[in-house]
Order: sequence, then structure tokens, then C-alpha cells
Amino acid sequence: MANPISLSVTAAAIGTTRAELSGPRGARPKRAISPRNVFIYGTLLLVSVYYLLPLYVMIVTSLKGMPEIRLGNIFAPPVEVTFEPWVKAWATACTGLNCEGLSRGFWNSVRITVPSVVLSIAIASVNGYALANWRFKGADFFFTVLIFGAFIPYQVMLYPIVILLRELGLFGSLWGLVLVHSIFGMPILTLLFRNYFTSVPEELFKAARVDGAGFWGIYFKIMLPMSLPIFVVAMIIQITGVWNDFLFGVVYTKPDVYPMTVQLNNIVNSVQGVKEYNVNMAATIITGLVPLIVYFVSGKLFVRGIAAGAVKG
Amino acid sequence: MTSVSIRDLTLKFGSLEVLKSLNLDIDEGEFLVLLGPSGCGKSTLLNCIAGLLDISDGQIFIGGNNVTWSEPSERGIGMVFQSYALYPQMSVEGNLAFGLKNARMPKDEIAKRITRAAEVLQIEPLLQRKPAQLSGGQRQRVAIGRALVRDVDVFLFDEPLSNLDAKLRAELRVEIKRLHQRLKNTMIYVTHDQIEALTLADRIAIMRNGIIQQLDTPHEIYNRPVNLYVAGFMGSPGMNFIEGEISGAGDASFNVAATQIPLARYPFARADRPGKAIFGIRPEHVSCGAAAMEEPFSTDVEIEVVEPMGADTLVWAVLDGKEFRFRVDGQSPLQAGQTVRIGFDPAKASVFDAASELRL
Amino acid sequence: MTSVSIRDLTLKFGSLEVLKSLNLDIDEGEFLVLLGPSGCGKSTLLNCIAGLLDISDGQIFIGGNNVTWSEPSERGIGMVFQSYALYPQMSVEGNLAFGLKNARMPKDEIAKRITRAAEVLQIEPLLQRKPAQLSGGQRQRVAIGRALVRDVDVFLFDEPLSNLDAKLRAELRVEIKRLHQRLKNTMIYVTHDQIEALTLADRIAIMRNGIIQQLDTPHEIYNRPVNLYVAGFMGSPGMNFIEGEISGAGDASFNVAATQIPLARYPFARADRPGKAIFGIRPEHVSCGAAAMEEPFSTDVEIEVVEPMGADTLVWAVLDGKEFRFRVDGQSPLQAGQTVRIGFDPAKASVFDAASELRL
Amino acid sequence: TDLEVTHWWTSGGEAAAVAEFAKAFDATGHKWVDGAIAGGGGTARPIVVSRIIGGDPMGAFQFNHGRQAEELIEAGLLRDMTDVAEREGWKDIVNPPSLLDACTIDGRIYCAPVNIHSWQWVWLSHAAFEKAGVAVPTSWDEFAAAGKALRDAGIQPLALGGQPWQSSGLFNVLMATLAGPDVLTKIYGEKDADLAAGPEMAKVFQAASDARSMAEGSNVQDWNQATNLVITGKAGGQIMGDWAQGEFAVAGQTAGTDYTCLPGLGMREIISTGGDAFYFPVIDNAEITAAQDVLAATLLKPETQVAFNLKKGSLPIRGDIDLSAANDCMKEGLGILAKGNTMPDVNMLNTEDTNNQLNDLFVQFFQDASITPEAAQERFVEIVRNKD
Amino acid sequence: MASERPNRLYRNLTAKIAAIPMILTAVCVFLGGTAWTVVYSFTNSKLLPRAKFVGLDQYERLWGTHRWVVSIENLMIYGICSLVLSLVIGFVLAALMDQKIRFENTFRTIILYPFALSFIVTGLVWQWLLNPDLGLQSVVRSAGWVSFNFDPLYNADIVIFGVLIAGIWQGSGLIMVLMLAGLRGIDESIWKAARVDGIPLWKTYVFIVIPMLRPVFITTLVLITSGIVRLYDLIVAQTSGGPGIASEVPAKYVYDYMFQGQNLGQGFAASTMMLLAVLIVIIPWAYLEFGGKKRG
Ligand SMILES: Nc1ncnc2c1ncn2[C@@H]1O[C@H](COP(=O)(O)OP(=O)(O)OP(=O)(O)O)[C@@H](O)[C@H]1O
Ligand SMILES: Nc1ncnc2c1ncn2[C@@H]1O[C@H](COP(=O)(O)OP(=O)(O)OP(=O)(O)O)[C@@H](O)[C@H]1O
Ligand SMILES: [Mg+2]
Ligand SMILES: [Mg+2]
Repeated sequence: MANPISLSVTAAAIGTTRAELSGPRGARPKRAISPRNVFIYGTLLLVSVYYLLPLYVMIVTSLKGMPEIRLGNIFAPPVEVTFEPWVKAWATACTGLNCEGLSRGFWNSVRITVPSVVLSIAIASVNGYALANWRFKGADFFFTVLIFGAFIPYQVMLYPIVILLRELGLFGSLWGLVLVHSIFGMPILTLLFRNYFTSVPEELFKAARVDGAGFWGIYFKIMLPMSLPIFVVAMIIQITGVWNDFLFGVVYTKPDVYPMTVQLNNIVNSVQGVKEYNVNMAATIITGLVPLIVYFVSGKLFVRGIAAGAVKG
Repeated sequence: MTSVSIRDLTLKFGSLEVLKSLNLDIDEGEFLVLLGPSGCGKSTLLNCIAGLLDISDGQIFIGGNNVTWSEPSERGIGMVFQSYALYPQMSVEGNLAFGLKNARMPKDEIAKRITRAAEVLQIEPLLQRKPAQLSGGQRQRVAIGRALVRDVDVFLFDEPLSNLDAKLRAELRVEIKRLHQRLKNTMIYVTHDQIEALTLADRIAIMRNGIIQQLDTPHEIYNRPVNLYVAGFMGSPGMNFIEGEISGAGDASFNVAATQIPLARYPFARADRPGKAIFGIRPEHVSCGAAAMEEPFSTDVEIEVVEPMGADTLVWAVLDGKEFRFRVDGQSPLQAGQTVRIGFDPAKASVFDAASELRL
Repeated sequence: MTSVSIRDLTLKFGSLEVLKSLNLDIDEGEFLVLLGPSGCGKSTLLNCIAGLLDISDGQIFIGGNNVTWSEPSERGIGMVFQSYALYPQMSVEGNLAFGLKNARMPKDEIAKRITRAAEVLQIEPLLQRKPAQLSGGQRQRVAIGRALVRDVDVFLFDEPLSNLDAKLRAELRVEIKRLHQRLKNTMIYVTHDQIEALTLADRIAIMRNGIIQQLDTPHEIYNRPVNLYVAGFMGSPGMNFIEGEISGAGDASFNVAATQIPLARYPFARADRPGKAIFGIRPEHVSCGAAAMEEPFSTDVEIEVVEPMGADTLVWAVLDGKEFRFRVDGQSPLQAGQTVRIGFDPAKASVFDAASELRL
Repeated sequence: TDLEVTHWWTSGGEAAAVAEFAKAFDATGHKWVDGAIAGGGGTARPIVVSRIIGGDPMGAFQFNHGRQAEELIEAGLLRDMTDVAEREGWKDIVNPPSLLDACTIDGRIYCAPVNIHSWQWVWLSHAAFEKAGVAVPTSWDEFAAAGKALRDAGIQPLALGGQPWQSSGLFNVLMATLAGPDVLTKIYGEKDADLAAGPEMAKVFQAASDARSMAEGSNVQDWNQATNLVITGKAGGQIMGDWAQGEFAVAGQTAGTDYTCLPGLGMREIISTGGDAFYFPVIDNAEITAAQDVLAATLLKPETQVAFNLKKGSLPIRGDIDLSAANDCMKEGLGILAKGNTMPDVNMLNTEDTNNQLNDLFVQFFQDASITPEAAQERFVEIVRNKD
Repeated sequence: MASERPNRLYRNLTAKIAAIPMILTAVCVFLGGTAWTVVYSFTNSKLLPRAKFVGLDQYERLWGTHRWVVSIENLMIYGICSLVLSLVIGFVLAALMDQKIRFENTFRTIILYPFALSFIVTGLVWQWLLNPDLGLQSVVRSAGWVSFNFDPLYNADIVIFGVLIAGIWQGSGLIMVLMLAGLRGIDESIWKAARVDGIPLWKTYVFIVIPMLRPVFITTLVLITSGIVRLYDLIVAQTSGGPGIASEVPAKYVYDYMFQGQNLGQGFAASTMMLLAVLIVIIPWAYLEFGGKKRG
């Protein structure tokens, strides 16, 4: 647009000295290999080695035969790739008289994990919602006790819970285990949900109340649809926790519903002669696969959810 | 007829008494603005009326019913929030329909009401959009629509415009005013923007620390503030205050240092006139230059800062060592450093007792 | 002497060109305001000057030095942010001292500077407090103080007042103005509030989409906007625009439907006057009632809404089916529904070409 | 009827032995549902106990002989198997009778003993001694003397797993063989603290200290890994109960040619008569009760006993069966048993609590060379004094 | 419509009903279980809980037990190191990730994935990597450096640091993500202000940013601390408390005495001591969280 600026600019430009015009111009020069970049990426790469090493060793070892392992270097890639350890870990490894490997426990783990995750998240999200938005008298007290529960070593609660489950008539059943997982997942999940719902603008909640929505109406129609990130976080934490659990799975159920980790423990701890490291590693990877996949698939949402729910301690 | 009536309302947060035995009656179809500084309890009062806060003591009547313990949705109120509070995952239509669905209204009735509200607010083309896809002004309209469809007696607004920029604010202000003229519902409107209060209100309630200081028409509040606080709060730039003493009885005058302002034309509200007092005059009631000489009182001041604001110019001067502001035309040639003659009519002033701060 | 000088500054975020070959010279001691709507690139420009963003092309000179590649701290600038950006866990004193300590300034010098800045900004009693214990205005003052102690040539302000409420904003505005009068530093001030721009600026640069539309004194910008955009942007309530056609050459007139506005007194900036044009007149340049008859042009309008705003009253009327605003005295007795005579002097108007939107 | 049986026999020899039980039980028309828990008694016991307390017990479970199940019996949670015992005439066949005594409380029998395990064995690798150029020792003293030669040959003289019970087991063996069974019975059975502090024990501690230096560098956890060191000739020998025998068998080694076993460490012909027993929780289900009776009876049947014990490497609990298929070591054990040179197992004298304390003491002692024998003895005396 | 003031109990009744699971858990399980544990810690329960009270005997024995003292020492060492290292590593990594780097997602995934694995797995893998005959030591030795010595799991003096390596490996990813989220929440103008003030980057972090991340640090502190107190699986899988009792921890002591030693009373006494320690941590936290500020 033709306007007075261009005039004033030319006038000023004439006034400036030539030296000025010859100075630096444009973007600051950047080198790809600056000390800063070397430091950042160097550190990160180094750290990555530390984090990846075990995974690498696990995978490599699980693909080797026993003779190769005995001879060699654990970091060396397998000379002869064999999937036998995987097959053995999955299908034929023995514990006592059962030689079905991990396969026996896989579906049990699924059957335990799914309801546990669903129930614990359902309860914890309602708790968090009630604590954040419907603060009734004593809510803070119960919440503090709940958080206190996060610190109690599981072993301490083993017997009281046995008694509790017995009184409820749930001992030994799948539902008993689901209940236990829900109870022990509750502190940290409730904390997450409470923090998240606290960050939802209170006015939204008020608007819904004026619109005549009740406790459940607001929960299902307003809060739930808004809280995907935190649900993902809760899900990952809970899937990881439940799937990896050994103690509750073995104490509160019986052999026909033992989860995979019990099987893993049996395989790893039933040493027959020498330790079959390759089978152990294969079994370990197989057992960890489900949480790993869940995590890889939803990792981004996890980070987002953490930002939304956990940071506002 | 009284539409909303509040009796001895007290509200405490723990030991903090936010509202103190407050009484308020609002007529049907009235536009009442609650005005006050941040933290004075405006939102709290509104939330009490809406039923979103449990009150500690007192009663609330809406449309003649005691609703003190009713649910918010049963009170016949609609509420519009500062941050819009639209349900983010629902379309505009869903937002409007949510309250109606909760009340189990038949589908066709819901559709009818939404169509009507959308028409009134001119948001028909937006019905299928999500709130995130709307501009600030559009969101605000949807938020109003949500109250509108529910066909409530009383509209409650909590600073509905303060998240918008100045231009949009001015436009939506007029729209709300038009809406009120059309619908004639009772409206209670919280703001801390006095322009909004002055332009919208039938009556303004000025609050401070949970107590209503003055409840009156904008004109009265602006021109006859009952106390120093209200006088200082209203008007931007604020009223000029001069501390001094009143002397004489019938033909009283206000003395400060060397200056004497005659108070003969001042309509005293009270007969007792103690010594120490504060004299207040609004910047726009001060004339300057030639016009000043025609006023009952005039004096010379030195100009410190000149603020041209487009339509008019605000001048910051020094009178008797104290800051003194006055407003002149936008094209005024006044300059910082100049000395200029100003004058005003004490009849337009407000005089307050220095101790009680009440209007004399 | 030129204090800040920007040559062909281009800045891209990826493929988005936010600043487009921008040139700007700011004199020493000048108060320049960058004004524009949200997202037009004001903050980006300021950040480039401060060295917080790496520019894509062009040069930046401050105090005669080419600082295009210098670190922010070496440029002799101080910056004040909208969100204050105080270091929350340091006391006010710590906030002020932190930069100086880093520059290894002797202790007593630091103390001296802090004392002086605290005095200038009247924050002496606050020095030991934490930012969380300060009010908005106080925080803003500390933020200014942080630039002040560093004794820089150029102050950069990025919307320093927009987080404050209206009253405080008005007060701090004056304080900044006074500060500038006292310190006489170069100041570059970003805002989207035109009152701030008008009151503070020596010159205003109006930006839009990364391009400076007009760079001139507030008076010129307000009264002689170079294009329709600037005209519409400045002024609240905005200028009334009427679309129509210019007829005649010497004694031209502006025609819209039945109405004819004589343009004889209008100081045309250009000789070519195409047919379709837009006529703009500011609400405060419109008189009403008896005064209207004395204006070169007058007509009747119907009043729709009356907005009393204390000192004056804004009237929304209908002229030829279009909204038409004008401003009258605060005590005006006008009422909605009334028909009233209005008039104005076309010399005070602005006329734009309908196609290019440039001033005629 | 399905009967769930919990046990912690998961190593190679053990699992093969259990399979014999399962086969025999399945042959009766019932079904053995295997509830193996790897990781030993420490892992399995809480599971057993909590399931019983929780009201959902398994059909049968394996415990060590001794005081482990005492409280469960007192609480009435375990079945009284006296009827089965009488029907099957256990009183007459179980040998030594002390085994049944351990199952008996107030004259009622609560468990079915299935085997006899003795701790007092040392297993020596012929290959290792050959490599070191030393003759295979015939007693602990010779073995201890050969320690240096073995070490010089790059062979781990004594294999010792890191699990705590192995350390205390080793010590108890030294105590029983060097100081004699009477001392052990007096100290553990009668809490004779003075004896524990006495010079005889000091000698035992000194021997333990020698064993400690021989075991240094044995970086394995599980007992059978340690046994494996002996089997593969990487270690000279291991002091371990007769269950180690099973591992040699699974590895296809023959006693006398590949390895040598010395009962009582070659110092004193004595074996303890601990062992495993099966317990049967009270379950309110007639079918299961019946199946429990059948299982109990099956476990003690001669054929079952033979098949099981051959695989497990332990001694049968009845003297009236033909074990001609047994290998030399087992026969030696049988011989000692027949001579009546037996002593009670530590488990029968100590509560698990005391064992646990001993475990703590000795695992530390054997892994930490800085603890002097004297200091260890002091702590030992303390434990003995406070034991219940 | 109601004009009487309704019973307080019935206000928001649904919310209260919905909170019943939480209340039951808190009161019955956590409070009830804790109380039960504390009560029975004064008895001489063996295999089964029995109400035969013996006063403070169990506690006297507890503190007279060598292993308990070692456990406590280990927990202290592990706890302090793990706390400091987790926070430092987590923060440094987060700070690096916050530098607008390329491949951020990849790096983040790499650092966070161990979090998805159980302690059992972590323990096994690291036990193996640290095994002197198979793992790092043998690899380095076979590469030529014969005198290289790195066998933390078999050296009683440093075994706890071997556990630490694994613990950090598993836990620091989550801390990093938390810190990163916190860093991302910091107002950008703070960084700008610091640059204009000429403050070096490291000083900006140390004096300005870290103090601003207080809430994040509190959250992570709670997380890490609760993990430390519960440390059990990792030890069992990696060292079984060995060599000797060099890597014993309180939670394992509790477990071993309750189930292996069949001395519930002793186990309960140890648990009670642990709970006491937890209370010392959690009470100040609860005070910070709920004491001063209210929502508003
Ligand atoms: N939930 C609460 N708990 C405790 N105190 C509260 C709560 N909500 C508000 N307050 C306090 O009550 C007082 C009044 O708050 P209120 O929100 O009504 O002010 P307001 O007039 O609406 O202010 P603003 O203009 O800032 O919205 C304030 O001092 C506030 O701190
Ligand atoms: N880091 C960034 N990356 C990409 N685009 C950006 C970035 N920062 C700003 N922009 C874009 O650059 C344009 C100018 O932004 P800028 O912040 O300068 O606007 P502004 O005039 O300061 O607006 P406001 O008044 O809202 O502060 C906007 O369109 C914005 O979306
Ligand atoms: Mg409010
Ligand atoms: Mg900006």
C-alpha cells in the first residue's frame, strides 16, 4: 500500500551509514554440529543405550540356542537364529506336571486384566469426579487416607484382605482378584482423576447443574467425553500394573485362573539343571508384550494425559 | 411484582463470611446489575440465587416461591458464564438441547424452541458446529441461547462479556440490551465493568465486601453516590477528590488551603455538616478555558499529562499540589506544562463527611 | 537520531510468513506503539527486536549497532511482558537484582539502582515481598522495574496492561506516560487497546497481517486514516460507514439512496474520484437536536438503543435502514423509539474508495 | 473327582517324581490337578495358608514334616486322617515311626508322610578331583584338606547356593556330623544355650568358617544350580540333602563312577529323618473328602512309594518294600535307616520362625567373610536362648 | 418446594452414594487393615493371627535383629540415591527433551518403555546383565580389559547399587514424563525474561524453573517414595536379598517373617514400623495439599 511509511523509510535509510548496511544480515548462522547439539543428542543417545540395552539383550538372547549362550558374549547377535525358545516358552515349558508354557496363563491374564481395569477405572473416575466437583464433608479426609494407602506395602495387606475376601465370599474367584486390583489401584487412579477433574472449569459443571443434569448426568454426558487423555493414562497404568502383578494373582486365585506372571515365575524359577536363559528371556518378553504394545500404541496420549492430570499435584 | 427476593442472605466459606445478611428485591422484568470490585462476592451472590452454593442462612424467593433449598434446575433460572461454559464435545444444537432433554421434553418441542432461540440470536448457521469452531462472540450467544431455550423467568449473567475484546464487548452489550427489551425477563447481571453497568442496568447494586453499598438507577448512582466508595468506584477516570473543611452554615463553603469553593448551590442531603469533609467533582463536569470563567467556581491549574483518547482528551493537572483530572474535547490543543483556567458548578459535585464517608 | 531501525525484516514460522519485509525507524526517546488485532504479528516483531526470535531475513539496528545476531542481553533492551513473567520464588528485590548479579555488578551499585528504580516506581515497601503477594498493578510495576534497573536504551512492552482491570489500567497508563516523560528512553509498546495507543504514543504503527498499514501520530491516525481498515480499527464505538457513490467533480456530493451529503468542505487527498465510495464519520463528530441544524449536513434518524455511559451517552439509531451511532452528553434525555435530528460537518469525515479501500 | 494338589516340586527330578503320584492317583479314577508353585516353600506356603484361611483350600498340599502345619491343625482347618491311617495300617508300616509322630497331635493323625529326606550328605565330583589331581575324599576332613588343591586347579571347592536355607542347612549338617546328633537335639530340642556356647560348637563354627572359604565365589542361587556345578565338574562337592540325588539321575550320572556320595559327611553314619508330608484341608464336599482319602491311601501304597522315591532320590517311608532298583547312594541310606542310626530333622525341633532366624544368621555368615566364627556363635546362642 | 432446611446428610446424596466404594476402601481396607496390623503387632501370632498380647516384645526383637537393621540401612541408601537420581535424571532428561529436539517421540518412548515392564522382568534382566560370568563384566574382560571388575550383585558392599541401576532404569521414564509435562506448563515469557536479563541457561533452570516446578516435584516425590517403601519384587527377582543379607529391604523382611518364618507378629511389627515411616512422609504432604489453600 502506498503510504507515508515508505517515504520515511527511504529518508531514514539515506541517513544511515554504509557500515551499518554491511553488518550481519538475515538469520543467525547455525551449524548443525554445534557444541549444544552435540551435548544434547550425545547425552540422549548415551542414555538411550542404557535404556535399550536390556531390551536388546533380551531379544538377542531369546533367539540364541543354549550352547551359543554358554559360550559367548551376551551382546553378540545370534549366529544362528532360533525361535525354539519362544515356542518353548509359549507352549511347552514345564512347571510341575503342566507343560503348556505361558499359553496357559495368557487368557487368564486377559480375563483378569480386562475386568480389573474396567472396574478400577470406573470406580476411580467416579471417585475423582465426586472429590473434585461434589466436595462433601469429609471428602478430603477419605482422600488422604486413600493416598496413604498408596504407600502401604502390599504384603502388609495380604492377610487382612484374605479375611475381607473370605467374609465377602469372593476368595479364590476371579471377582475377588478384580476387587483386590481395584482396591490397590484406587489411590493413584483417584488422585489422577481428581486432579484432572479439578482442572475442568468449574463453570461447566455449574452450567450442567443449571441445565438440570444430576450427578450421573454430568458424569456421563459432560465429564466422560472430555476426559479421554486421563482415561488413557489410567488405562496404561492399570493395565501395566494388573498384567504384571504376581503376588495377588497367585495368592487370591487358584491354578485354573493363574495369570501369566505366575507361569512366568514358574518357568523362570523351575530350574532344571542349568538355567535356560533363552527360554527365560523369551518368556519374559512374551509376558511383557501386552503392556508394551498398549504403551507403544497410546504413548502420545499418555504424555498428554500426564500433563493434564498428574502435574497439578 | 417482585421476581427475585433475597432475605437476610448470609454465606460463609468456612470462617470467611462472604455475604453478610444481604437483602435484595428485584422486580419482574427488571435488569439489575451487580457491580463491584473483584472478590466482593458478586459471583457468590449469583451462585446462591442459582442454587449452586448452599447458603448459610436466609431465604431466597423466585417468582414468589421459596427456592432456598431447591435444585438449580428447579428454580426457573438460566445462567450465562464468563468463560461461556459450553459443553465442548456437543454441537451447538446439543448444547441448547441438553437442559431440555434433561427435563424430558418431547423432541418436537425441543426442536421448536431451539429454532426460535437460534433465530433470536442469529446462530442458525452454527447449529451443527462444535464450540471450538466458534468465535468468542458466537460462543457467548450460544451460552445465552442455552438459557433462552429453557424459557426461564430469570436470567443470571456472570461477567458474560469480560473475556471478549473491547469492540466485540461493545457490540454484544447492545445485543443483550436489545434482547432484554424484547424478552422483558428479569435479568441479574454481574460485572466489574462500569460501562456495562451504566449502559445495561435499570438499577445497579454496588457491592463491596459482601455488602450492597447503594442500589439505585445508573443516573442516581453516577450523580448522587451515597458514599465516598461509590463515588470513587463509579466513573473512569474517577472523580477528583479534594480533602478540606466546610465552613459557614447557610452559605457554606469548602476550604482547602488557599482555595474556597462556594457550596451555596450544593443540594445538601443532610443538615449536619461537620468540619472535615471531602469534595468530589467528576472530570467531565469541569470546564476549561473560556467556559471555565462562566462557572460558579474557577481556578488555575498546571497541566502535567495530556492523554488524547480520540473522541476526547483527559488532562491530568495539579491543583493545590494534588492530582486533578478533567476532560476536554478530543481536538483540544492543551499541552503538558501549560497553566490553564478551569471551573465547575458545585451543584454537580458530591460532598462527603471525612469520617463516615457518607454523602452530605 | 535513530534509536531502533529495522530493515527489510522478514520472519517465517515454517512456511508461514508472519512479518513481510518490514521497515521501521524509531527515533531516540520516541514512544512508538504497535497497534493491531490479535495475531497480526506485533509480539513477533517485538521478539525479533529483542532477539528472542531468530529472524529469517533483514537487519536490526539498535543505537546505531547492528544487533541482528546479538544475544538479547547484549542489545541494550529491557522487556516487560503481558503476564509479568516475574520469577515467582524470588522477592521483588531478587527479581530486580537477578539480572544485575549475573552481570557481576558490584553489590553497592546493585543496591543503588534498585533503590532508585523502587523510588521511581513507588515500590519501596514491596521489596521484600514475593510476586504472589502483590496485586496485578504492583506486579506490573516490578516487571517494569526489572527493565529499569538494567539501564537500557530501549524499553519493549508487550501488552503490559492487558491483564489488569479497567481502573488499574487507566492509572498505570498514566504512570507509564509519566515514566517516559521522566526517563526519555525509547519505548516500543505493543497493545491492541486503542485507548492505550492514543494516549501513550508519539507515533502509532497500525499493523495487520505482518504489514504496517499506517505509521503516524495519534492525531493523524485518528482523524486522517489512510485506509478503511485503519478507520474502522480506530475509535470505539467505531466510525459509522455509509456505502454510496460520489457524484460531481468540484462540488462533489456523496449519494446514498435518497440522502445527499455535500463534500464541498471535504479535503480530498487525491484527484481521482471513482464512483463507488464509502463515507465514514465518527460518532463523536455527530451533533444532535438544535446543534445539528447548524451543521453543513443534517437529517432525521430513529433511535433504537440508548446507552448511558456516565460521562456521555451512546445512541444507536437507524439511518436509511443502516445502524448509525452517535455520541451525546451524559445527561441527555434521549429515549429509544424517538426520532431526532442529527447533523455533522463532512470536513471531519473520511471518504474511501470502495474498491481499493484507500482514502480519497 | 478332580483334586487340586499344591506343592513346590518343580525341579527336574522332583517333577518326574510328582508325575508318579499323579499317575497312581489318576489310576484310581480320580484326577490329579497339579498346582505346582515354583520358588520353594517360601513362595508356596503363604499361598497355601492364605487359601486355607480364605476358605477356598486346595484338595491337598505338601509341607515339610514338622511344626509347619501345627497351627492350622489346632485351628481345625486340616482334616483328621486317622481313619484312613487305621484302615491302611500306617502305624505298622511307617518306618521309622517317628515320621508318623510328627503327623500326630493329641493322638490323631493329620498328614500322610511320603518320603524321608536326610540332609547329611556330601556330593563329590570325580571329574573335579581328577582334574585337581587329588583322590576323591572319603570324609569331610579330607575334603576340607583338598580345598586348596581344587582351588588351584580353577575349581570351586564347595558349591553353595545363595538361598538362605542352604546356608543354615549346611551348618546344621556340620553340627550333626561333627558335634553329633545329641548336641543338635539338645540345643534345638531343649534350648541348651550353654551347650550352644560351648567349645564343641566352637569347633563346628570353625569348620563352618573353613566351609565358607571353600564356598567363596560360588555365584549361584538355587540349590540345583549348585548341584549342577558338581555334576559338570566345575565344583568339587556340595553338602546337600539326598534330593540332590535326583539331579544326578536326571543328568544320567552314576554313583561311584561319576560322583560319590558320603552320608554323614563320611564322619559319622547318621541321617535325619525329615521329609515331606501331605496335608488335607477340611473341605465341605463329600466327593472331595472321599478323593482325599483315596489320595492319602495311594501315596503310601508300596508301588507308589517305590516309583516316587526312585525318581526323587529320597527314601521310602516304609521298610517293607523292594528297592533293588535303587542306586548305591540310596542303598547306603536305606542301610543306615535300617540300622536305626537316625536323628530327628531340624524342622521337627524348630519352628519356622527359628529356622528363619538361623537362615538369616548363616546366609550372612557364609556370604560375608568378615563375620568371625566367634561372633556368629554369639548370635547363634542368642537365637537358641530365645527360641520357643 | 422445600422451605424447610433439609437434612445435611441428604444434600448431594448421589455423590455420597457414589463415593461409597472409596469410603469403604479407605476405611475398611486401608484404615481397618492398618489398625488390624498394628493391633496384631502386639501379639505373638505365629502362622495364624492370635490375640495373645505380648506388649512390645516383637518390637524389641525387631530392633535387635541384625537383618532388620540392615534392611533399614539398605532402604535408606536405596531411597536417598533413588530419590536423588530419579529426580536428577528425570529432570535433566526432561530438560533435554524440552529443547525442541528432533525425534523427541522416539527418545521419549525409549526412556519410558521400561515403565511398562514389571519389576520381576526388570530384576531378571538386570540380574543377567550384571552377572559377572555372563554379563557386562565378562564382555568387557573378553574385549581385552582383563582386570575389569563389575559384579555389583555379588559384592555385598555395593549390591544395593546394582539394584539401584535397575530401579532407575525402570522408574526414571515416568519421572521424566512428569517433569516434561511440568516444563511445558511454564509460561514462555519466563524464559524470555531470563534471556533478556542475560541469565545463563543453567541458572535459569536452577534458580527460576526448578522452584517453579514445585507441584511436579511433590507429585513425583510421592510417587517415588511410595515406590521405595514398597520395594520388594525387584529385590526378590534380582538378588533375593543376597549376597547374604546384603540387599534385604523392610518389605521383604515383612514378607519373609509373615510367611516363611511363620511369625506374623514379627511381620506385623515390622509393617507397623514401615507405616510409621510412611506417615512421617505423608502427613506433611497432606498438610501442604489440603491444609492451607482451599479451592477457589
Ligand atoms: N469456594 C470458595 N472457598 C473459599 N472462598 C471462596 C470460594 N469462592 C470464593 N471465595 C471467596 O469469596 C470471596 C468472593 O468471591 P466471588 O467469586 O464472589 O467474587 P467476585 O465478586 O465474583 O469477584 P470477581 O470479580 O473476581 O469474579 C472472595 O474473597 C473469594 O476469595
Ligand atoms: N512459535 C510460533 N510458531 C508458529 N506460528 C506462530 C508462532 N508464534 C506466533 N505464530 C503465529 O504468528 C502470527 C503472529 O503472532 P503474534 O503473537 O505476533 O501476534 P500478536 O499480534 O502478538 O497477537 P496478540 O495480540 O494475540 O498477542 C499468528 O498468526 C500466530 O499464529
Ligand atoms: Mg466472579
Ligand atoms: Mg502478542
